[in-house]
Amino acid sequence: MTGELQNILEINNIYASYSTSLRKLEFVLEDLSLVMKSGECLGMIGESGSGKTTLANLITGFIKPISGKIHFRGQEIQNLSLRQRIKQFNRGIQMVFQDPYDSFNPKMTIGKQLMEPLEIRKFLSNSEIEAKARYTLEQVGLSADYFSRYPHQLSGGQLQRVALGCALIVEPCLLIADEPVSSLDVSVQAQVLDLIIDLRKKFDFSCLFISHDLAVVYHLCDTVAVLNQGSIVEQGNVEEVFQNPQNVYTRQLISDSGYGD
Amino acid sequence: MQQDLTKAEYILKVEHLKVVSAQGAELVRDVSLKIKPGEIVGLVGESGSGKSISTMAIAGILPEGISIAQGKIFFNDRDITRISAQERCKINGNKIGIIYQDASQSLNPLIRIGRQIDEVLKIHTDLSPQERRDRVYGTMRAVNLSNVEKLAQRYPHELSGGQRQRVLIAMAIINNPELLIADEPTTALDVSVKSQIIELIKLINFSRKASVLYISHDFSTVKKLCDRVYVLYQGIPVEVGATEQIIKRPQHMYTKLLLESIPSPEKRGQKLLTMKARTRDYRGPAVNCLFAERCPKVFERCRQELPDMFKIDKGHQAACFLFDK
Amino acid sequence: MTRYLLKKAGQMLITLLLIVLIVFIMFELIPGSPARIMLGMNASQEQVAALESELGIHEPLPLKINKYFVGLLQGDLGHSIHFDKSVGELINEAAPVTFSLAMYAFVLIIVLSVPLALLAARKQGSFLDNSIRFVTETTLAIPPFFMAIILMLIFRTTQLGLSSGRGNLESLGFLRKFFMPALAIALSRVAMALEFLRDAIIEQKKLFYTRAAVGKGATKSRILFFHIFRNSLVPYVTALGLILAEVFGGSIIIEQVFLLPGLGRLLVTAVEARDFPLTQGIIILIATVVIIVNFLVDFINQFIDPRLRSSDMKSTKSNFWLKLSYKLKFRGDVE
Amino acid sequence: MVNKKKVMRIVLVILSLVLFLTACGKKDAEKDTEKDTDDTEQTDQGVIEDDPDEDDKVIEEPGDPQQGGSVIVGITQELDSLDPYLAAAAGTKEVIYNFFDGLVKLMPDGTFEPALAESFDFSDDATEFTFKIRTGVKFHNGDDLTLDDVVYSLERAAGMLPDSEAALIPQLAIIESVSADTEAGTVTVKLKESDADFITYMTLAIIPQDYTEQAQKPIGTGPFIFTEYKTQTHLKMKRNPDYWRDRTAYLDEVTFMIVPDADAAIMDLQEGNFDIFPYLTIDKAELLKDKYDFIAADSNMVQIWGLNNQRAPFDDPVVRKAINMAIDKQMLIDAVTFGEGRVLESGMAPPMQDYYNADLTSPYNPEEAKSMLEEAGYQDLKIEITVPGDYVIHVQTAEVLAEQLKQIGVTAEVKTVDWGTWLSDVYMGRNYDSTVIALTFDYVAPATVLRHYYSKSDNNFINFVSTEFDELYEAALSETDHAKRVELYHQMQKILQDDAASVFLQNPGTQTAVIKTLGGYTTYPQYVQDMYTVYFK
Amino acid sequence: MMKFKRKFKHKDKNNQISFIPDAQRAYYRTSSINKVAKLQFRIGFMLLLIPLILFLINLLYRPYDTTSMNMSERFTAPNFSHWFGTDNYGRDIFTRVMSGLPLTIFISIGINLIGCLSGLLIGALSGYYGGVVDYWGNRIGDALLSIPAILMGMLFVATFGEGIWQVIVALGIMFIPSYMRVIRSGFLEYSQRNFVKRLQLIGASSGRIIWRHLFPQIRTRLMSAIALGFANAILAESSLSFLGLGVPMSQITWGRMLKDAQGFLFQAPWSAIAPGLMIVILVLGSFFISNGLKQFSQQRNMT
Repeated sequence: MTGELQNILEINNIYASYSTSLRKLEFVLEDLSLVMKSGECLGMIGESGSGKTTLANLITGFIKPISGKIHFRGQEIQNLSLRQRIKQFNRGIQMVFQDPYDSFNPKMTIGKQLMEPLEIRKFLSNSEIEAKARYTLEQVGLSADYFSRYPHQLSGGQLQRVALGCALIVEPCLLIADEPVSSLDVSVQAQVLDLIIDLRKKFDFSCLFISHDLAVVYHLCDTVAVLNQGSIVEQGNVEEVFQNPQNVYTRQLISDSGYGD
Repeated sequence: MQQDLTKAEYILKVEHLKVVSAQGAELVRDVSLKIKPGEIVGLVGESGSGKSISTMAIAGILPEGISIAQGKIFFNDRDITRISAQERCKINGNKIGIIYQDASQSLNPLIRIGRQIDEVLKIHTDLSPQERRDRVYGTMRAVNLSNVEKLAQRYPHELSGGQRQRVLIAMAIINNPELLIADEPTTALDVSVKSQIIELIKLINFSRKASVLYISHDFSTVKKLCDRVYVLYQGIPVEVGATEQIIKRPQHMYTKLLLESIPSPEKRGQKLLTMKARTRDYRGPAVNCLFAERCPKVFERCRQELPDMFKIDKGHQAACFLFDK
Repeated sequence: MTRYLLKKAGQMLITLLLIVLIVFIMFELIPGSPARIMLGMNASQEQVAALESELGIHEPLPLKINKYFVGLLQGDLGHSIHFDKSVGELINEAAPVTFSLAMYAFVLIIVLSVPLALLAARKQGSFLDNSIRFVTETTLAIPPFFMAIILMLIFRTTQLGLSSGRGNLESLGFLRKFFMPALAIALSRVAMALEFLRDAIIEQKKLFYTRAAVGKGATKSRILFFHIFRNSLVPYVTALGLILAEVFGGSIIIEQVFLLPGLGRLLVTAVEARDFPLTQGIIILIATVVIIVNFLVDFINQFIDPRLRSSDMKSTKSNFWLKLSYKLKFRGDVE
Repeated sequence: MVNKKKVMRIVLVILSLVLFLTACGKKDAEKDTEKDTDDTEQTDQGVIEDDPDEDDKVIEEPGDPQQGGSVIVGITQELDSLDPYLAAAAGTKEVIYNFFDGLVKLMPDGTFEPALAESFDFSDDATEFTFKIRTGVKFHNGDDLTLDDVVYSLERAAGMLPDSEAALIPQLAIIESVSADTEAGTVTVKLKESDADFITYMTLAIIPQDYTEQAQKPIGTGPFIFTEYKTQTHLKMKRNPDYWRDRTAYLDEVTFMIVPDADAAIMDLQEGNFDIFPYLTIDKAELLKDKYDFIAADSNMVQIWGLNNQRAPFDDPVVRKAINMAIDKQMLIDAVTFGEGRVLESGMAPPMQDYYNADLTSPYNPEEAKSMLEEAGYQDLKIEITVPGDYVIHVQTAEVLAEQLKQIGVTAEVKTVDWGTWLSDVYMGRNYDSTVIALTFDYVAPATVLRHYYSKSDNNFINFVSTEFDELYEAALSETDHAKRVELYHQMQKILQDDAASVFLQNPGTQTAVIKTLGGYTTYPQYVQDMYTVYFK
Repeated sequence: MMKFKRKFKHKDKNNQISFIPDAQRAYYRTSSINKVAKLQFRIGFMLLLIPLILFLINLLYRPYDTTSMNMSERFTAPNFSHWFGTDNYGRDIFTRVMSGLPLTIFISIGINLIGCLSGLLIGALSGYYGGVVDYWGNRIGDALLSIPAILMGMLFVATFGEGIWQVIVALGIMFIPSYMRVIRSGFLEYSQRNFVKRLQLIGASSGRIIWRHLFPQIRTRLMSAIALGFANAILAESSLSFLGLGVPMSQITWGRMLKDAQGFLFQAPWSAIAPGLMIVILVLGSFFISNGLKQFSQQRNMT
């Protein structure tokens, strides 16, 4: 199925900036190119300020690039609005954010928030929606009684699971995970990482995993891209890159993290 | 001024510390720890383990509404829980230096860096402005800050995270404290800066002969830095030992599982861990082993009694009935 | 910095322009002809018509606006219909009263609010805190004019501040004469200033750097004055800026009660007499002062808080606005 | 437990506050009752003169007039233009009166005395008036009064100057020409039509020719010279040392303090900060009798409840008559002006001297009024009374009226509008049910009051139409014989009452507080504060 | 005793936990009850109850007619037959004060309804979308706010005349900017949170996000603002009435009564104090409720 399209995501020479005036243009992303194959899990490593989150926002469509092209499943999408994207792609892009508490409406139950994407899409009947939501909740490893709880009654790890469920319930092609485990404790982080590995087997999606933690990326991802000051300095198979980094910056990063040896 | 206090066997000795909130929640249940002069001691635990609160209790900066309910803290054999606020002011910043977790929140945003570092000197010494300035610049250079004259004129928000952390360290060490408390100083930093800060703390420990209490949730930095490690679980230390012992041969199930849950090259692509999730966040008094509900090797006694520290090896202790001989 | 100044100046101009337009449109809608009001009931129709055409009342609106702006650019605020005097001159006579009253009240607000806020914030939720807040909230709940009435009843036998426009604006006499009106204005505003400073101090107390200062070994008083108080000033100063607008509003009413010959009384006369040039002139003056003060507040705040000088001040500001709009009780002066 | 304690504290605070305030209140109450008793005695002794039939009252106190001294007079209206022809507010006119003299002067008894005119004469049909101008009179700026000044003054007031569009004084619009005879030293005024009241208008201030700053620094020939005016604050004047009469004013300096609200000035009065304060109500007098004497004066006001004769239900005379019968005017006066007013039966008031028809009476009979309405088929009548909110007296009157109307089953809604709106909607637009308003007269000219009922006048805002009245009105204008004129005006007033044109309410009286050391304060049928006669005892 | 002391000592400490890690924070949230907020709420209600009870008494038992005049009893000081004394027409002030509540409240509610609904619309749009709507909304708001409100009130009433509806509309318009700002800043704050992004990604329409997700977040603080606005509307109405621009003569509101009493302040101070006190009680009650609500919302915001 996914074999037809080799590259699920292709980013060519992207420039992005937050400043509106042309005179003081400062690029957050500069001449960035990236290719992501279908079905793979790409780890994106970068330190703070390197433009990781900007890239995520660019791909999901929250911001528009100044120049450059983004192809998603072969279609140019950089100029499509969020709504147009939803119309055009049955299975689109979803995202999981860093702070789990911030990604939920604090005044709505988990169940309702899980069901909402399906309600909006209106393909299913109400009972089907609820059944699917409950199924998804189960899939992310939470019992049914969480269905009627409010976000603040859940721990960070549990909420991050729900966040994964919310993203995956619409069966996206591509999941962008923006530092989903960096605010979690080690033991909880392990659970979420396990869950992602698990879900990748059950649901069919590619994953762009953004992190500053090399260990996590090494653990989870197939390929890795290293982002430094708005451009990709190195991209390749995880093991190759970690064992034999070509770029000076990458080398420094890996030795600092204690992964070199 | 230089009193010969190094005779004390332990520079810091905490005995049965218990910290409660206004609502009666036990944030720290029963922490005892000791630091010898010149030693770097790590305090490791996940969030909610009470490591930060213990540190604040030791440093005397507990927020309003949270107070020490029980226990003693000896600094150079003097119980600092019982001294007046004025006395306390003389110790803080002078004999005890503190490095905080979030440098951006720990600096007054409206005051220039130089003045903030200088404030410590102003409070504790009678040096002339000129002398103070020289010492501020000297210390700033000592923590690897460059271009210090200019930097001293900056405001905290104009600095990078690494620079801010260094400023905090400079502030903590400028009076050559005997004890340096570092509360997760690297958590908010990038990988490359992280290792530099670790090196810096090592250097300070070495060159200034300061003992260090290093608090972290991150075993990789603890491994690099500490001589001895306390592992904290829900406000109670569950395992103590030399770093080597803890990391290589963890005995308590909690430490074991925790170490296992850290991704490592060997475990790539595999499932990480089987530790059960915490079901609830219990804040009442501890009557049994708190880890019992998650422990894979739990047995009846665990649910009934609170285990003491049992000796395993030289300097290696664990609070688990498995070692009750 | 200059760009920021220019941008602010532009916004100020737009705001002023809008104000002028609003007043223009209102006056188009207000029934009643100034000529008829001026000439009274016994005047004849012809007389009224003659005066109306002299005043240019029936000219089309764009022409009037155009004329007005041309005059404004030359610094001419027009000629008062009711007083038969130039608006500038009238304002010149009345403004010192209002401005000194407002400043007096303003100083009283500061003098009252700072120590009270420090006391209240010393221990949040303490009896002292609660009672200070209760008393100031009560004064806030009293309509300013009722406050004036109460004060008058209380002080009716004394000589404080009672004469009607007599006397001068010299130091001591002024302080005595304007004490009661200024107090009436200040009392109903002090709660806002106090609340802001108190909240800010309490908030600063909760911030980590104040505890970091404890860790440095700083004494309580040092922390309070060197760290907390200074850092609480930004919201306080901003609140003061907006309170100033309120103080002007308050002085409009208080001038009526205490019969002070200020802008407020002039304005009421002007509106009643449909004296458009005078009304417009006073409104422009007050609005300009308020806008400039708020601009100054921005400026002072940037001086206090270096973070505001950098570009990413937007989020700080929006949060601040939330609190402000809460506290300012919807700018309680008509209130 | 905690809560209770806290609540208790707060309750205590509130209680103490309440106690404090009520304590204040009680003290006042006691004081007032004391004053009440005192007052009756005082009145018996006649300090507060309350004789409605005397118009002019001079405090008869022993003590010779002293030359010199300065007084402070409180006035309640904001001044408008100081130009005597442009000044429209009565409050301005009463002040600037002291700067000017007219050709004639109105005396307290309503007669006219020659002033700047040594003598005057007029033709039988009242179309030509001749004034012999006094010589040796100097303006404040030192210039002599010339015939040209008089001609200029009259022409300017009548709108006859080349650049003027309409008469500044509407009554003078009937002037056809003004001519000066230098030989005889006379000025002759020719009218377009006859107007027997014309002489009353000749109290018009005479101003120097071509002086352009009259509005800011008025110059006349009067007993006082303008010195300073600060908007909203005060107007100062000093004695004119070269006054043309046999004596100058007694006072050296007079300051008119502007206090927009008489009620609020009470505190100042209690401290004796004003020497003279007009327009007080009698209830205030009780608070101030220690320091002040009170002089009652009639106002130049005819307060009427104007019924729009063109609008239902007031187009039906039965309704108007019934309503007239339902109103207890004395009670109204008691309520609104504390009894200090006179019941009116027609559109004129006692200060109009013998033009006022004092013989008219109307019965107060609410039962009959009710049955009249029922017979005419009016049930549950709902009417609206529009009043200018700026005038408390009218608002209160309307309120009392509405209350009284309830007796006959009429519901009256009081609607307050501001003065500008009242003028444009009610007075000019005549778009209203009924209104309470006072018709004022600047001159003791009966026509100026009754013009409001003359159907051809644009001031006839009640839309009263009566051909009989119109004829009488026109006849009266050209009649020069005093007795005949009086008769004509009496007839007109009779018609107004018979037709129940409106409800004529009262001629409100006012009290002037004069500090006890002053004497000579004089009241006129016209609204002026004459400082010429005031002196320190 | 000890227990009591401890309880008292720590009663308002729950706000100071911002630095405590997540898990512990969750503990505080669920276990602690904001006592001060509740207390304020309760005091507020008790204060509001006073005029309400008076009004209810008035419905059942009315000692005098509200409008009938009795010249022989004018300016009677408070006594047993006239609890609050009588006014210049000899009308019983107690009766009038009792019956003044409904109109006072009606006007206040009307003003807030206009202010709140329009403010909600403009504030939501400008807070959520930003851009042009936001810019001009703010400019007009600035303009309205930099003129003292009393002045604008004067102009409005002069334009549209006196009357209950005019006062409601005029003051309602003056209240829009304040509401707009509260709502706008709330929307601005929440629209930057990630859950809005997440909703946009799953295809939720703007209307859905605004109404179903953002609005509930600001509901408590909006309620607090409304309580405040309610108090301010009463103050505003009384101020306008004081200048003689407010409610018509025939209607009884406390502001109107205060205005009428002003002329007789020295003869009959009680005629001013009774309605004034009622205003203060009502306004103070609303302030307390508003403060209580505000603290609830702040507490929730810590989530």
